[in-house]
Amino acid sequence: MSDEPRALLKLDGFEGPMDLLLDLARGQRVDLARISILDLVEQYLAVVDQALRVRLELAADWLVMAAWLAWLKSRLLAPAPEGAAEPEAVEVAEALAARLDALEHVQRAARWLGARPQLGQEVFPRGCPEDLVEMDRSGLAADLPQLVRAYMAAVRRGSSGQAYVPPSPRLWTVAEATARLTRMLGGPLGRTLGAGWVALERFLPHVAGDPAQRRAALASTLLAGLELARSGHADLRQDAPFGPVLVRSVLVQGGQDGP
Amino acid sequence: MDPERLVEALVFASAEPVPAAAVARVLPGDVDADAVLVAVQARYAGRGVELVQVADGWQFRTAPDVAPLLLQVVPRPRRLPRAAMEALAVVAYHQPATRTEIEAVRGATLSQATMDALLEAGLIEPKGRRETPGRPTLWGTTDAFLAQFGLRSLRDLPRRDDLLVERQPTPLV
Amino acid sequence: MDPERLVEALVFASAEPVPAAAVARVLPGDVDADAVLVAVQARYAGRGVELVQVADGWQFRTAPDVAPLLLQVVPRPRRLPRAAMEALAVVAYHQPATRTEIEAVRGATLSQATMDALLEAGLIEPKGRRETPGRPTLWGTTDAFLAQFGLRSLRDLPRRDDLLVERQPTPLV
Repeated sequence: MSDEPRALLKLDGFEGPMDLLLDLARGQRVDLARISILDLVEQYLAVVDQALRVRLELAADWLVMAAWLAWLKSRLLAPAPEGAAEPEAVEVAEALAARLDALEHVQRAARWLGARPQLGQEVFPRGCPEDLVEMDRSGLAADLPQLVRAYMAAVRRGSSGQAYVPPSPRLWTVAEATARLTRMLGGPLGRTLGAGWVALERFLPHVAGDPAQRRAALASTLLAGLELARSGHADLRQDAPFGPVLVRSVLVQGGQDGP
Repeated sequence: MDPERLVEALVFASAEPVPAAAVARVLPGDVDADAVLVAVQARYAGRGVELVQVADGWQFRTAPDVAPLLLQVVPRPRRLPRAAMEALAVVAYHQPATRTEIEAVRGATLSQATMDALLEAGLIEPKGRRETPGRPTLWGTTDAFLAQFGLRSLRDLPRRDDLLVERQPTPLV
Repeated sequence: MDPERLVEALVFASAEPVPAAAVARVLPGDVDADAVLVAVQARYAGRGVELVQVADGWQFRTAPDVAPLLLQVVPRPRRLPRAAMEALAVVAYHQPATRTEIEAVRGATLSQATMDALLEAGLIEPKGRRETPGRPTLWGTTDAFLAQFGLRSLRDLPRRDDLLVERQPTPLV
């Protein structure tokens, strides 16, 4: 009974039934080519049996191996009659021994590899490699076929029906500013203001973000204000240099009080 | 353990320059890190690789006189962006052409960046001005353009008519 | 220019093994690259940094005995677990091998974690498929595998018999 915990403990450390078999074979302390398969089978079945007594669940592959080994044991003890369809038990045992031999080789190879100085473990490469390559980007990757294809693509797009119109930035003209200023001073805004002074900026049209368009609108509106002042339709005033320019309607004062 | 061997390996394997203080931490307490570093530096003096002191520590570097000999120049030709290639092709076939004319053929505006790219590559050059209002610059291709595309002269360009077959109206099925 | 300095600098600059052919390219035509490499190797023998021949190339590496002290400063990735080392050994000796073949030799299933570890470390790579039903992927080792374990080629792996004879056969009692 004292064997039980040890057997279970061992089972957990194995990478599967073959690993256990190989360990048991090594325990026989003989050349792998000369191990007693029968002894090995007995030992494996004993370990699995002990493991099952302690805990019921055991991965299927352990049980499959146990069943197969039990079959092998029975055949080794009582060979099938000559000419039976089943493979010779001795041949099966030899195949098992060969598999154990292959596994033994792999485990030794793994240990051999593991014992070598490994890069990044025991030996290290240059930590900050130096780049001795320089890219020369001066050349141009372009050939005649590309040029011709580009020309064809350009011409096709150019003649694809949409007439090309060079875009001209929409700038607020003096005429437009004059019309707007006149209309607004005479309209509801002008009437609300009466004879009061209003900052000229309030008559600017709504212009989207473009600073050039904003400057153009400001300049046009100022010129429009000067034009109206010259013709006597409005008064302009600026109380300080760079201060706000104020405008006042003369039309309203002149008594044109709406319809 | 020979301190010089240790310092050699430490500086070699580090991804960053190694400060003398970090060297000292690895060496036994009674060993002078600076002295060891100077000794290693002397050992590598005149070799293909040298131990140098940079701002934040010590580092191996290719000897300055060897580096140019090992420098490998790899040609990585640039590609022209599509817009530049098209503008170049239009100039090639329609030269001398104004910027507005190039835009009209392509059916798209021509950005200053595209013009700059062609100018910088030396593929186009000004060829006087058109005597119309605004006197716009006329553009033409250069000798470098011919060389780039393996042409002896502009007459070697494939004929326009051979390129552009009149588009047939698609038959209605 | 002293060829040893050139070769030293070229190999030292790279974190990867440098093929002898690349070394030959920086040397004058009449200089034997291998002879120079061997001379440089001799110069560095026993130093903290050594010149070794791995994976069809030459690489400077720290000497293995310096590692314990270096590890105070240089970070070290986790070692591969036993299952991964064994799977790697199967691939190394039986390549190209399918996953099923690897599992058959080991007598245990190959977990996804093990595959991932080997792939992430760049130690194995797909080498086509076996033309059997299901066309399973074939796996082989990489140059990084050779470099990792300091091997010049797969021929440097010990022969099967050499691995097995180290065990003394105990006479049967």
